[in-house]
Amino acid sequence: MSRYILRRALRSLLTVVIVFVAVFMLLRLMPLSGYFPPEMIKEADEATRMVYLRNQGLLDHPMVQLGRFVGNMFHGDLGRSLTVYPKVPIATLLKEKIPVTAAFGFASMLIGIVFGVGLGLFMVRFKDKAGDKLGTVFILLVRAVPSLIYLFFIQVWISKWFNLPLIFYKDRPISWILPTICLSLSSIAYYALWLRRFMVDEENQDYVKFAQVKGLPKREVLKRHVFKNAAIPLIIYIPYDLLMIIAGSLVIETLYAIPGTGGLLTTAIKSQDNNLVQVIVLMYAILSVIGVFLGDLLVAFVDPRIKLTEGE
Amino acid sequence: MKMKRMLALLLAAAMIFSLAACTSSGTQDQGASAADAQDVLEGKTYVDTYKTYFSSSYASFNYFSTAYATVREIVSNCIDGLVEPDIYGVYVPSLAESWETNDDETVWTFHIRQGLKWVDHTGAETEYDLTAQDFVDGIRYIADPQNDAYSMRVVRNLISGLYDYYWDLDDIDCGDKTDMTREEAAARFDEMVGVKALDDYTVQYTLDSSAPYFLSLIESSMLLLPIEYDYAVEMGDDFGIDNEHMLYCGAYYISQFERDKAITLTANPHYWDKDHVNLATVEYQMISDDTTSVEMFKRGETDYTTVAAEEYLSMQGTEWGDKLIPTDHSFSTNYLWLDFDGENPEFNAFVNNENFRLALMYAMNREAIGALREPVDPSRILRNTINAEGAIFDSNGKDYTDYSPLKEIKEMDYTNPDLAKEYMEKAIAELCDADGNIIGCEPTTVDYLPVCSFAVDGKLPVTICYVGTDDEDEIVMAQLLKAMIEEALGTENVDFHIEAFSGWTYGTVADPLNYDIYFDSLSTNYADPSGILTRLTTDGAENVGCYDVPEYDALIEEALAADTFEDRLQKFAEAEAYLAGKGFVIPFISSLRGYYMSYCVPHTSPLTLYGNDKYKGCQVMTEPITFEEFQALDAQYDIERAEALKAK
Amino acid sequence: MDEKKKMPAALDPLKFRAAVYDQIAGEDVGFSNYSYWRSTLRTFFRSKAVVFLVTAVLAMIVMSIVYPIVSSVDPRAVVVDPRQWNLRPSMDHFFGTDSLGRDIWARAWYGARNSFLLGFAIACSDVGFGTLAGALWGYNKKLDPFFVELYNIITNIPSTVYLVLLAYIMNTSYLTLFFAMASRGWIVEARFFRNRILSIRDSEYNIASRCLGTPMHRIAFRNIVPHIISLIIMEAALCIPYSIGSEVFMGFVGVGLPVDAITLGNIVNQGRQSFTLHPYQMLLPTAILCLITVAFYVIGNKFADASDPRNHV
Amino acid sequence: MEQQRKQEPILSAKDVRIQFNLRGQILTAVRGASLDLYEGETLAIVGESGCGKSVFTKSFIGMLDKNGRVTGGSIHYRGEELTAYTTEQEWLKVRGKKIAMVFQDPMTSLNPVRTIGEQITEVITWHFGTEHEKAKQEAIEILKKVGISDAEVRYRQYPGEFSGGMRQRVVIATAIACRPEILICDEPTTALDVTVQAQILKLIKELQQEYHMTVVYITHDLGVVANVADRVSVMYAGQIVEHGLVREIFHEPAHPYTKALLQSLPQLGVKGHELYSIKGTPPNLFKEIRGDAFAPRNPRAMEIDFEEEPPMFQISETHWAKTWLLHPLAEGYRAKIEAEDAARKDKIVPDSPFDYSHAKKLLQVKDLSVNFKLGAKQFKAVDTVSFDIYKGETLSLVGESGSGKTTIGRAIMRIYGSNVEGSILYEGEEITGRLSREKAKDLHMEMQMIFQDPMASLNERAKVDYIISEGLYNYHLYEDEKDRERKVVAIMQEVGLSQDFITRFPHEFSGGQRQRIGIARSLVMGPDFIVADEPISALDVSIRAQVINLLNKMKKERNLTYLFIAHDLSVVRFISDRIAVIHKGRLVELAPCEELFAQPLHPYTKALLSAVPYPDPDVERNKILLTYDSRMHSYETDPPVWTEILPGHFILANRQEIAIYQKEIDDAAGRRAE
Repeated sequence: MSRYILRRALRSLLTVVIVFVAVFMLLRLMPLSGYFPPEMIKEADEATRMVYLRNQGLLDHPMVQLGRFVGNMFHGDLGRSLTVYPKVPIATLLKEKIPVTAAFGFASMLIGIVFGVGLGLFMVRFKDKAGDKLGTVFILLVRAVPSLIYLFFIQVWISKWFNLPLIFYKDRPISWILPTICLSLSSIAYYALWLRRFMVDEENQDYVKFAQVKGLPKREVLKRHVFKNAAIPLIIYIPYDLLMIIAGSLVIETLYAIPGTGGLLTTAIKSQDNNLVQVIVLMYAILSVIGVFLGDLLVAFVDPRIKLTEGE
Repeated sequence: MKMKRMLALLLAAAMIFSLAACTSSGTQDQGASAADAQDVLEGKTYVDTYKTYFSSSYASFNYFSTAYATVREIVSNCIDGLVEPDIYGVYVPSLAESWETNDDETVWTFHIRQGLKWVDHTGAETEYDLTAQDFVDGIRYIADPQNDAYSMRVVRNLISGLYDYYWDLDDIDCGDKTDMTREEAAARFDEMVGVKALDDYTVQYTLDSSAPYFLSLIESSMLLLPIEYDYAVEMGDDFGIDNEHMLYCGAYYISQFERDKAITLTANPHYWDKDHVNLATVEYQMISDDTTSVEMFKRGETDYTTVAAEEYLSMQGTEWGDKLIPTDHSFSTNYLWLDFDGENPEFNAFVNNENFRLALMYAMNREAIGALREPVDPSRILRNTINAEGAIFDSNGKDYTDYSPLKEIKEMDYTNPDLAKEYMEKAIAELCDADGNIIGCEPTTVDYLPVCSFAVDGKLPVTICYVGTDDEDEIVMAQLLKAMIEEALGTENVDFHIEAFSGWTYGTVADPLNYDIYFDSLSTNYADPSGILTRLTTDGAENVGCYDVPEYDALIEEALAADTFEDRLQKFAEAEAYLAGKGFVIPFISSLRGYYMSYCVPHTSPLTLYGNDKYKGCQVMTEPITFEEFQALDAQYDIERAEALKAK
Repeated sequence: MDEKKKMPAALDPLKFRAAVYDQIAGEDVGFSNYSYWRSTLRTFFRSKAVVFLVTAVLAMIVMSIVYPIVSSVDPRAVVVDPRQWNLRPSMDHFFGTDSLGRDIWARAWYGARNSFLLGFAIACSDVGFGTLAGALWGYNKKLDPFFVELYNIITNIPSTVYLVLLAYIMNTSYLTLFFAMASRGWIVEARFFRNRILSIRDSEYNIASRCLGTPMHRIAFRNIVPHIISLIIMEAALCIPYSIGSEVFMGFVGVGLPVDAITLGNIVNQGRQSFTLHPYQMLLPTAILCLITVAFYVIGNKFADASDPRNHV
Repeated sequence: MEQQRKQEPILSAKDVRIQFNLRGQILTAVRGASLDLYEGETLAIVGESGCGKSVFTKSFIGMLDKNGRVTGGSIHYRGEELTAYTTEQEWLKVRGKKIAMVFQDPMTSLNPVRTIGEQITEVITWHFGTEHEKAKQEAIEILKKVGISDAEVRYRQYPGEFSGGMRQRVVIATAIACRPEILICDEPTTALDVTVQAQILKLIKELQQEYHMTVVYITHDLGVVANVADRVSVMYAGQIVEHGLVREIFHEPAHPYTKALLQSLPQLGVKGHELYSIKGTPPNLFKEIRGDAFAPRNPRAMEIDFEEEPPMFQISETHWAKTWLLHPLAEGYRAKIEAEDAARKDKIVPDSPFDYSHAKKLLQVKDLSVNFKLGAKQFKAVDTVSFDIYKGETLSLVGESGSGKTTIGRAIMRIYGSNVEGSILYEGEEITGRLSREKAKDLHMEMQMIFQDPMASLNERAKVDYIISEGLYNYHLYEDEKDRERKVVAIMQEVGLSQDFITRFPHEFSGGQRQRIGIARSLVMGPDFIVADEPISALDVSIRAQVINLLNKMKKERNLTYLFIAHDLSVVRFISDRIAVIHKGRLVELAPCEELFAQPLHPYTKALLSAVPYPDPDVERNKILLTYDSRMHSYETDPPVWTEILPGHFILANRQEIAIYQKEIDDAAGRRAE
C-alpha cells in the first residue's frame, strides 16, 4: 500500500513540476509592453519603462527568473504581485480572497450534493413520468446552455422579482443567496444526471433481480442496494471538486462583484502579472493532483472490489 | 462585464467626474437668477455619507508609483498638496499657508502650516510631524529610480538637477556608471536637486524654466505631494499596499479597506480645515458593469451613476427623467494621428499634401461621430482645437482658445463633404497622372506587422490603413469614419481599411509607425498650452507621426521666449492654429461621456480642473438633484466664479 | 391431468404415415432482419422531441449556409445616419438593428454559420485525433504511461490559462480560438475512446483475427471502429455545444475573437451590454444560440441511448 | 422421494401462455405449458436454451421482464391464483417467503459492495422481523449449514473474496434463509466447474431433506437431471412435451424429441461413428406454430404432426407424452420405428483405436511456461508443461476453469508474445519468438483456432461473407473476387450452412450456426492442425452433436489434427484418441482415452471422473463422490517428475507416488488375469 502511495506521489510531483515550468515559459512569450496598463502607457516614456522592468527583474534570462522564483518559494516567500496589485505580497492576497470563494464554493457544493442527489433519486423514483421529464429539462438547460447566459438572466430578472440586492455585500446575508444558488446549479445538474444514469444502469443487474426474488420490494432494493453501487462512481470526484472550490467561478464572481479568486487568474494573465500567475497555477496544479489522488483513496476505501495494490 | 480597456477608461473617467457634479462649471444658458438658487436649496435635508462605486480593481495607494487613475482620486482626498483650488478654481492655501515666487517664476517658496501631524489608518495622530522636509523627501523618493515613480517626465525636466540625478542613479544601477557608489550618488541629492527646506516650515523649489503654471502642476501631478521618508523607508515595499501601510494628512483617511470590494473614507478629526468637511464618510463599492450602476442608483445602493447615451434616451419620461444631468466638459481631446513617414507609399504621398489633409478634415461628419457618445446634443462635445476650451485663462480672464487665429478654427464647421471632394480633386491633380497612378509610387506590400500587412498597387484609390484597439466603441467609431470618408471622397479615390488589433499598445503600434491613421487622446493637464504644444514640435515626444513643421517650431520658440503671459498665449494660439488648421493633427471631439445622476449639491467641492476631485465641502442631499435645480445653482455659480476670477 | 380436452373428432388414418422430411425448413431460424443501424435509427427517431430538434438543427444549418449566399444585406454595413441605430424588430429588420444600425437578423445567421464552422472543426479535430490517440493508447501497453502523464499535464493546466495565453500570444483570430480549444479537447476524447477500445480489444473475435494474421490496420478499421462509430457520433455532437459555450466564455473574458468577427458568442456578448435598454438585441440571437446548443446536446445523448443494443426493444 | 404420493399438487400450472413484444413483434415464449408440483419432490425441467423453461418458472413469482406478460392459462398455488397478481404487494406474499429462486451466475447474484452477512440477515429481518443480533446468529447458522467454514469471520467479508462455488453456497443460504416452501434453481451449477457442481448438487439434496422443501431444477444438462430429479418434465418450444419419473424418461422415452436428446449425448455415443444429432434449429417463436413443434426437425414425423397439435397421452400412472405416436392409429408406425432403432443400435461396432506405432509427431511442446504480470506480482498460468501431438490424432486437454488449458492453446497459437518460456516445435521447427513474415504466413495457414463462445467470437458488425474470407484477404489466397466467393460458398456448404446466409450479420444466427461459421472461417485456410478451445461447452445438447459430427467429418476428409480443449471428461471421451488432464497449470496425467477411463491413476483424475454427471439415473444414484485436495502431495523434498509409467501413459508424480501407482497397476493386471 505505501509503495503505491510513494509511486503515485512521485508521479504527481513530476506532473506539477512540468505544468509549472510549461506555464512559466509560456508567460515569457508575452510582449514586454504588455506589463504596462494600456491607458497609462503614454505617460511614461521608453526609458522610464525600461527602468521599471529592470527593477522587477523582468529583463533577466527566463531561467534566472525561474531559479529566483523557486528559490524564494522555498524560503516561504511567494513574492509580490507585479501589475494587478503592485508590490502587494501574494500571500496576503490569497489570504484575503480564498476564504470568500471557499465559503461560496463550500455552500454551493453542499447544496449541489443534497439537491443533486435528491433530484436524481426523485427522477429515478418517477422514471419516465412527469417528474423525470421535468428534471431532465432542468439538467438539459443547465448543461447545454452556456452558463453566462442563464446566470445573466437570473441576475437581471430574479433579483428584480424577489428584490434581492444586485451585488454581494459582506454584511448583508440576503445578498449571499443568489450567487450561492447560481454557483450550485451546475453541481446539482451534474449529480442528478450521473446518479440517475448509474441507478438506471445498476437496475438491470443480476443482484437486483436476486434481491427482489428474496422478497424485498423494489423501493427497498433501490434504497439498500442500488443506491450504494450508483453513488460510488460519484464519490471519486468529490475530493477533487472540494479542493478545486478555490478556483471559484469567474462568471459569477464578476457578475456579483465578489472579491474572490474567480477572476484573479484571468486578470493576472491579461495584465501579465507573472508572479501572481505562477503562484495560482502552482496552487491549482497541486490541489488538483491531490484531489485526484484522494479520490482514488476514497474509492478504494468505499468500494471493496478495488484493491490499491493492483496499481492504476 | 466585457473587460475592455475602453470600458475601464470610461468608468475611470466617470470616477473623476463623479465629483464634477459638485464642481462643474457648466456653460449652460444663464436662465434662473441668484434668487432662485437660494430657494432651490430650501427645505433640503442632508446626509453625511456619500456612496459611490469603482469598476476596475485598483492597484496600490503608493501615490508616487501608482499607475491607475482610480486610486489617484482616493489618495488626493487623503493627502493634501501645498495648495488646492477653491470651489471657483482659484488656488487657495492648503498645507502651505502662503507662498511667493520670484519675478521669472523659476523659484517658488512655500510656508508650511505649523503643528500638523501625519494621521494613521485609525485616525489617530502619529508621532510624525508634517514639516518642509516631508516635501523635500517627496522629491528625494521619486528621484530614486528604484522606487518606480511613474510619469516623471514633466516634473523631472522642470525641477533643476533632478534629471541628471535620476539618470546618474540609474546608470549606476545598470552598471554603466562605475566611478562612484550608489550611496555617494544619493548623498549628492541636496546640492544637485533644486528643492530645499530653508527651515522646518518653508520649502523652496528652483526650476530650470519659468513655470507660471506651477500651482496647477502641484494640483494635477501626484509627484509633488509630501511623504514621511523614515516611515516610507521603514515600510519599504509594503508602503501603500493597503490602508494600514500609509499615513494620511488630507481631509479623509482610509478607515476600512476590502480589496476589490469596498473602501470607506472617514473624515480626519485632526484636519486643519475640518469644519469645511461636510461628509463624515465616503463609501466605495466595486461593481462590474455600468448597467448595474444605474440599476443600483435606482435602488438607492449608490448616490451617483453615469448614464450612457442610449440609456438617457430610454429614461426620458420616466420618474428618473428629470434627474438626468449632462456631464461637464472634459479637458481630454481625441485626435486622429497621421503617419507622415510610414511604409505605405500611397498614403505617404497624399498625407504630405495639405489639400488631402483638408479633404480628410472636411469629410468627417463630426456631428455623427459626436452622436455616438452624446445622442441628445452632439455639438456639446465637438472640439476643433488641440487644447481644451475653458481650461486656460490669461490674467484678465480671457479664454486662451478665444485668441485669434485659434478662435476661427474653434468655431469652424468642418462638416462639408463637397468642399472635401474639391480638396481631394486638387490633391489628386497635384499627385497623380492622367490615368490615376500616383507619381513616384510603385506597387509594394506594406509590412505593418504585428498589426497587419497588405499590398498596394500605386494607383488610386489611396489605401488608408486605420489601426485601432479591439474595443467595441472604438471599432464602431472607426466604421463610422470609414463610411463618411468613403462617402465624401468617393470609393474610387479612397480605400479606408480598418484593422482592430487586440494587442494595441503604444509600443506595438504608435512607436514603430505601424499605422496610417490611429486615434488617441491628449489632455490639457495644467493651465498652460505648453503642456501639449511643446510635445508636438518636430522632434517633440508626442510627434509620433514624424511630420516636419519648422514654422510651427519657430512659433513655439517665440511663445516660450515671450515675456508676458498674454503674448505667450498669443504665440501659442498661432502655433496651434497652424498645426490644427493645416491638419498635421486632426482634433475632433472631447472624450466627454453622456450624462449622470447624483445626490450631490453641485458646486460645493473644490473646482479641480486638472487634478483629482476632492470631497471637502461636498454636500449630499437625501434625494437626487433635478436638472432645473442644477441649472439654477449652475447659473448662480457662474456669476460668482467670474467675480472670483477677476478678484484673483 | 385430463387428456381428453383437445382430441380432434375424426382422425384420418392416412395421416399416420411418414411425411416427407425437409432439411432446409428445419434450418429456418426466423430471419428477423434485425440490422443494428436500422434499429438504432428507429429507436432514435421514436421520440418526438428528437424529430423536432433534428429538423430544427438541420433547418438552422441550411439557413446559416444559404442565407449568407442569398441575402444582399452586409452584416458589417455600418449605417452613418444615427436614426437607423437600435431599431426595434420590424418587417425589414426581423431582429431589429444594433447600436450601429447593423441588421441583427443577418448577423445572427452569419454568426451561426461561423459558430457552426468553428464547432464542426473542433468536433472533427477533437474526435478525429481523439480516436487515433485513443486507439494507439489502448492498443499498446508501452505508450500507456506516456499518454497518462500527458493527460494529467494537459488537464492540470487550468483551461483559462491556456485560452488567455494563446489568445495573447497569437492575437485573436479564428485560428487561435480553434487551436486553443482543439489542443485541449483531443486528449480528453482520447481517454474516453481508450477505455472503450480496451474493453473490445481482448474479446475473442479480435484474437481470432490475430490468429488469421489480419494486419493491425484492418483490425482497427473492420473490428474496432464499427463498434465505436456510434460513440464517435455522440462525442462529435456533444463537442459543438461545448465549443460554442467556450466561445461565449472567452468573449466574456475579453479574449475571444476580435469584436468585428461575427460569431454568436460575440453578438450575445455585445447584446448583453445594452440589455436593459434593448433586450431584443440579446434575446433573439441568444434564442438561436440556445436552440443550437440544446439541440446538439439532446441529439448527442439520445443517440448514445439509441445506439446501445440493450435499448433495441 | 421415489414413490409418488397420490395427493393434491401444491402448485399446478395449466395451459400457461407467456408473450413478449420484442422489436414491435410478439414472441410467444410459452405456448400452453402445464405442470404439477408435489410436496417434497424434486422436479427437473429440462430443455434447450430458448425453449421457455426459465421464463415459465419466473412467471411463478412474477419476475417476468417488463415487456413480457402472462396471456393465458392459470397457476394455482395454495388456493391462490398467481396469474391474477398485478401489484407488487401481492407478489411479496409469495416471493421469498413461499417460493424462492436461485440464479445461474453466482458472480453477479450478490451485491459486490455489501457484506454477505448483511445480505442474508436482511432477508430474515424483512420476512420474520427478528431483531438484528438474533438474525445475525441465524445467518451464521445457515452459513455453516451450507458448508462455509469459519462462518463468523466470513460473515463480514464481501462477495469479491469468495470463489464461484462458495458464492453459490451463499446464494443458496440467502434463498433458504426465509424458509421457502418451493426452491426454484435456474441452472444453478452451469457456471461452475464439474467438481464444484457435484458438491452443490449434494448440498441442495441435503438441504431439501432438512427443510422439507420442494425443489424445481431448470437445466439443459441431462447428467444433472439423472443425478437429482425424482420427476422430469421435458420442454420444447414453449410446451411441456413429456413428463414422468426419471427412470421412465431415461429408459422409456416416448416423445421423439426426448429420444433424440438422449441419443445425441456424446457420453452414450460410440467412437468413430456419427452421433445421432437433431438437425436444424429450434422453431421461430414469433410465428404461430401448427401441429407438433418438433415435427420439422423429426425426420420420421408423420403428416398429422404438421397439421394437428397432439394432445397429452398417458403412458403410465406417472408418465405422459404429447405425441401422435401414442395415438392408437399410430400403433403400427411406432412399432416399425422402434424396430429400426433397435437394429441400428446393435450393428454399431466401436471403431479401432488410433495407431500410434508409425504416426509422425506434428507438434512438440517442451517445458512450456506462461506467466502473467498482475499488478506487482507474477502469476504462473502454465508451469513447465511438455507433451507431443501426432499427425491425425485428437488430443484432448481437460481441466477445470483457471487450470491454464486455454492459455496453452493460445500459447501454441503464438498469441502471448513475451511472457512465454520453453519451446514449441511445429513439424520440428521452433515457433515461439520472432518469425520471418514468410514463416508467419505459413504458420497462419497451417494452424487455426476455434473458439468457445459463439456470441463473442464473431465480429457483430461484419457480414458472414467478410468473416469467413478474412483469412483469404490477409494472404490473398484467391485469384479474383469470383474465386473467393466460390471458396466461401463451398466451405459454407461443407459446414451445412445455406448459401443465402452469406449477406447476413452474426446476430441473426443460433449458437450452433454461429459456431459452424467460426469453423468455416478456420477451415477455409486449409489448415493441418486446429486448436479447438471448448468449441461445444457453450452449446445446447442437440447442437453439440452436430458440431462434434462436423469436426469428426472434417478430420476424416482433410486428415486434420486436433488439440481439443474441454472441461467435461465424459463429452471428450467420444471424440478424443488421447486425453491429458491438467490441474493449476501442470499436466497431471496423459493417457489413451479408453485406458484413462478404465484405469485412472492420479487422484485428481479419479476425482474428476467421479464428479462428472453420467446421464443415467442408476449409474448416478450409486456413484460415490471423490474429492481431491492438492495438499495431499508432499512435493517439497521429492519434486514430481513427468514420467511414462506405461507405454503412452504419462503421470506427474514423485518416486514415492510412482511406486504406489505401479502397485495399483500390478494388482489390476492380477485381477484381470483371474
